[in-house]
Amino acid sequence: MIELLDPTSPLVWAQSQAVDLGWGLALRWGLWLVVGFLGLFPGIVAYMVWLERKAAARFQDRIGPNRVGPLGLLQPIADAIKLLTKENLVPAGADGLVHLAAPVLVIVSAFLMLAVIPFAVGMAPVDLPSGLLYLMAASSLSPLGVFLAGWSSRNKYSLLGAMRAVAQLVSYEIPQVLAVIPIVLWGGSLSLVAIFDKQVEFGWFIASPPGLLAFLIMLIASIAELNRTPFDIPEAESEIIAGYHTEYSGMRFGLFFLAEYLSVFAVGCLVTALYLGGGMPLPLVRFPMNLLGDSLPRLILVDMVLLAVFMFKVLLFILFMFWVRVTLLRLRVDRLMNFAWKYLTPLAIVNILFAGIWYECVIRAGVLTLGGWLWGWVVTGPLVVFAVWLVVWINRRLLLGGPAGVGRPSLGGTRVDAGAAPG
Amino acid sequence: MIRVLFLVIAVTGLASALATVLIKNLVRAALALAGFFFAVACLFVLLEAEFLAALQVLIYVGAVSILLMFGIMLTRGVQGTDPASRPSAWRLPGVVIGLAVFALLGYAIFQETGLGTQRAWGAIDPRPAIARGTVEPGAPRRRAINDMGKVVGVELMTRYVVAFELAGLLLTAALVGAVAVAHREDDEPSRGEPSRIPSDPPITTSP
Amino acid sequence: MESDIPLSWFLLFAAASFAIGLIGVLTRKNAIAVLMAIEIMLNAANVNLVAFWRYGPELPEAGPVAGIVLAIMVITVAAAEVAVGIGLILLCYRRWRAADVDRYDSLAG
Amino acid sequence: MPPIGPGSLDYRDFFFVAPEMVLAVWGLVVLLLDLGLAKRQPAPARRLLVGRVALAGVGLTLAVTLASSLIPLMARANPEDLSTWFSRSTIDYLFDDDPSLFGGTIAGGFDVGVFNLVYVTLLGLVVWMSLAWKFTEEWGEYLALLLWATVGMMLLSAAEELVTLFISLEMMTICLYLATALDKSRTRSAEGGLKYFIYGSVSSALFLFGLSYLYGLTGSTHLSTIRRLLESTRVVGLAANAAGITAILLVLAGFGFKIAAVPFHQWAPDVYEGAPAPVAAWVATGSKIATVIAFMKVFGNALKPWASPSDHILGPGWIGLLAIVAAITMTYGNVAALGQRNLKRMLAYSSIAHGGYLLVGVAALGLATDVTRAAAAVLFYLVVYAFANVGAFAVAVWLVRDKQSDDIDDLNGLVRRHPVLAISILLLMLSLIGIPPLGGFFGKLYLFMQALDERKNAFGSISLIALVGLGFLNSVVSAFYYLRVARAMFLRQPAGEPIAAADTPIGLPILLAAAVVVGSGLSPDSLMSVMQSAATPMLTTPIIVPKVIGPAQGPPAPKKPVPKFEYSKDQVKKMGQMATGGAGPPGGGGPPATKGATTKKAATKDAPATPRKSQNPP
Repeated sequence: MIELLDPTSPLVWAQSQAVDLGWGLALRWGLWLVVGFLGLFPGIVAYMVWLERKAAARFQDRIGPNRVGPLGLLQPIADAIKLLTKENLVPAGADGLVHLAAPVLVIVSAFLMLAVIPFAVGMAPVDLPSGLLYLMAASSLSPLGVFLAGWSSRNKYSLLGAMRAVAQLVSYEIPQVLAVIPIVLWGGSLSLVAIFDKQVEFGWFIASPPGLLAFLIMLIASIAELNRTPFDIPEAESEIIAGYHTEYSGMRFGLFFLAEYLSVFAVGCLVTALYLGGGMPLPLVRFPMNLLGDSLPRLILVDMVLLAVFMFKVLLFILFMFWVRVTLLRLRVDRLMNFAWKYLTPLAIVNILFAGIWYECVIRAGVLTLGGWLWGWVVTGPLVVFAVWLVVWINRRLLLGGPAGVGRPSLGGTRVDAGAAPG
Repeated sequence: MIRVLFLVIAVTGLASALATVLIKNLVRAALALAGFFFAVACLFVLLEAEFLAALQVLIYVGAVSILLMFGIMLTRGVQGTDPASRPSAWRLPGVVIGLAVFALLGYAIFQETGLGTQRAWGAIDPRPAIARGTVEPGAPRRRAINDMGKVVGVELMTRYVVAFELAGLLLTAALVGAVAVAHREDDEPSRGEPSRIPSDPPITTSP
Repeated sequence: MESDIPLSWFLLFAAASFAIGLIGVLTRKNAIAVLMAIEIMLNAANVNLVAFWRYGPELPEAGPVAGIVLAIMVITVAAAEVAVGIGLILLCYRRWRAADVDRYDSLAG
Repeated sequence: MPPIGPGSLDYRDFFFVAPEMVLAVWGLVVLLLDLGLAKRQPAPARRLLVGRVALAGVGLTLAVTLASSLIPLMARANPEDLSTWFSRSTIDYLFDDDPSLFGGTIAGGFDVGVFNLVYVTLLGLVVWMSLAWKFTEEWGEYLALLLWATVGMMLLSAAEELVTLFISLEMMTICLYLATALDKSRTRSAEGGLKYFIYGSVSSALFLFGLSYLYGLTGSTHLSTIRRLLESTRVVGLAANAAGITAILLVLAGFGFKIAAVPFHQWAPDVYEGAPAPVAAWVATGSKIATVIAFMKVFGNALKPWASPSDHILGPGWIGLLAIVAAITMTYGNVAALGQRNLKRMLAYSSIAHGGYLLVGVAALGLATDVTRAAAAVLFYLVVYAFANVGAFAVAVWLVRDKQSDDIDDLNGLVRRHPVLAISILLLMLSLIGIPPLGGFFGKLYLFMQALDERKNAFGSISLIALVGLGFLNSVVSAFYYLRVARAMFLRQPAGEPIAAADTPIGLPILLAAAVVVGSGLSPDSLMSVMQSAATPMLTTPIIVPKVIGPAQGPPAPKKPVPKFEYSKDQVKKMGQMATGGAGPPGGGGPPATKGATTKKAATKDAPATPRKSQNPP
């Protein structure tokens, strides 16, 4: 009956922007949380840990877990039993209630993030119209939990770790959010399902210079958000024991642990859904989606392909994270901050402009053409390269060019006085 | 059902608000405040403004609470309690004023009968559901908007563009100003030392 | 739908939290506590705005989301106010070594 | 689904907010210059360079303001003159007398142009004053905050809609909180900043809660819509509408805080004293002008139907409240100022008192039959007061720079050394008292005459007469403390070291302020007529027809024989009353949205209905 109304009225237009929201949605949400909480997520995390240990062992020329079960495959289960049966120690003088609330907050944040990921067609647990914003909101809960964990432990290392963690999380949240904006611009929606659909039409978003840059920014910022090496300052063992969760033991520590790996998984899913075309196997081809018909078997087939490809991409992301972890060294605090504020943030801001250009070149036309796509590359590619170069140049030359000779810290290494002999 | 949900959220929210105001330990108060923010976000969801709920969580719980906690950390003992805090002389009048304001507002809410074509505030009638398209003609009452992000975005970029730009400028100004105000100069004392800045001479007032 | 929430419930919630915030502003001494109470008051106003938006009439010239937009602006302003407030409180704290509002007494008369 | 076209935003509207845009960008330029390029310079040179660049920016803004207010006037006077520079459609756009921009959120009429000029001129003086001595390390931030606060003020007095009004109010005050605290060498500055912040944010919270009730009562944030709805509803008196009273009380509290009306005045003396003198000058003048204008718009326009619904000034209606507040405010301000020896503190209390006089004007506005004259009286008073006060604060700058204190006694014997400046200061003080033939006298005269003129009802007039009597009495009281300054300058012997010569940053504001005060006293009618033309667009109600959002560009959609928004008869009648201000049902029940049309002025005496913007295609 909407036609009955004057189509030019803003109200009517606003009403027509509809995606349904209601009890059905709430039900799916609840179901997802129950299923995920009870079985799926702990399982995923357990085997991620196993994988990490195996991978790290390979990198370091060891064998890794191999005692419990074949290839150590039962090791995670043994670990879980150990964690569950250990005593929960709460330090004297700690704030008991907050001490308990902190890991819960962190794990809830990780859980909530996963609820909107579109794994395949019809397989987004919850399709919220502003899903991306919701996702950011959910992930922004974890700094609070981390902070409370550090504060409530009444341990100076915990508090130090918490302060470091929060400063880092808050700083890197900014480039992270800014790197998502091109995707919102291209997808025309905050719904991850709509974004996936757009990627079916216009190719993976990473297959464009601004998308690539946004992906890289997102990748780096995510590593920092996840507190993983080389950004693991908040829990640097060699400096502050274990940072904010020094005083946690037993299952409460287990929750932190779970949350950490679950976040890695969630970020992997997010990056895959936003930049890497979700479950699409090839960048510019609609491959499994063009098989989609009305029949259920076809849908199942397509979904299986999509899900498999999606999980493969997530696996690659996770392996990449492990690789980074065993390869790179920890950064210093000031360099960490410098990197977020002076490199990533400006680049991410400029990148939004480039994303607009890409939109004009490629997406505005409404249909993907090879010519448009190439033209987009020709226009935005040099711009992106130039922007990266410019930001690096400004940081190296202008901002570090202060009083002569004094080495100021930068990401590129401490400057050495020209006259000073090395060693 | 949904009323029960509302009541649970509302009671939690009000309890957190009270806790924020009453608890001496500031970090706990800030935590309670985060709880209040979260309850308000839940109310936004009940009001079918989930876009705003996400914003609320992102900004208040994710940023404002953290900022407040940093403020607490930097201004008092790390555990957030302050033994020197004296009872306020304003306590009783404050509570009385607050209750009076609440009574006035409550009276206003139930007494308001609605201007023009509007309904009374105290009216108990269901709001139009989030139907897609179906609009009963003749009912100029609002239906919910589902793709709120888009609608709000368009509104912010057309009708409210000045306000939007001004909000951006406001954030810039607040950031720049707060840094300028709070950054420590070299000659300032570090923690624990008395301030070296001479206190000003007393103000003279003639009798 | 009989079980829908009446508008007045939201308004009462907002009124109650506004009053609580006001009590906090009037009775707390610590500047950060006062800041938190102010945040409660701003949030109360936001609940009002969104409730009125949802239950209100559709006036063609008012725009589809006036209440929501005002609420967004309030959130922005609140974030800015907290940043500014913390900055000013830190500044004063360095001068007086106290964050209590009634310790700041160099100005009187 | 209609595409979201760019056409729903008329880019030409930005032409009218060009001054704000220039100022906002210039703030960034100043900041970056200070933090970036000027960093290597030695401190004094850097200060001077950045300060001069800021002044240049103010000059540029002045030029842009003049251009953006003069070009529409030219277009209206002789459209052909502009045809070399602008296209036909732009001239048509400019020719249109339509004062509202961006779907009615911002006004762009003559009033905005005039007050933008006033703000920018005053800002120039304030920035110039700041160059007098070094009081802050954060020089670039300080200047940027001043400029940005001005952006807030300009938009605050242009806002026609609560969202914009709220955000610009906050823009203004938040910048001022920060600027107040920037003098880090004095503890008082920090304290003043914090107090200003706490009082200010509490008042914004109250204000906002009031706005939310206002929105709930009317369903709209546009001032004109609110007014129309209130007018179309038979108001039985506010007593029957507790929510209305609450909203008014809260909004009044918010505005009251900002203009330091009495129950909410506690912050003012501390802030004026604590803030660096130029910031105090800006708080006392710019923010007061902007707040009073917004106050007049909200109360004199949107809430006018609630001014005095029953024939009773103290009856339910905001006039009674305002009258009481005005009476207390001016009396308290003047009495408290009597005891002050510190110049800035004295000015603070006196500015509270002037706030009281202004409230008399706003109260008269609520009762007025000739709204524009009443508003013009307030505007006249505001301008003269602002210039006189900026001059007075320049004296404070002078004292602080040389004596590091701002006691009035430090002015002793000034006439011997600086006769011209002493006489100028004397003129300023006399104008603030309201001695003829200076501007302040005419300000008060118009204000009080306006209050006396209202013959709407007997009780109201009696109360206003009483208020005016109190006002006169207060002016006499104020003579005592203003003349203390004169006595110090002219009758006392200089004690101790004499005050050093004033250089341009101090002398120029004093002289210019004295010139304005004298000039407005010599020909008050010309200033008054300008203010009257400014008041006309400010308080007339533009009728906003919904702006098209959606398919706005491209050929109009083929006319489908569709759409009748079918309301029941009853509702058609009601809505018709709403849409036309009670003038009867709309003709033929046509669709409410006219493509591209934004606003149409309500028929007022002197403003004939003008053609709608898009109905004259190129």
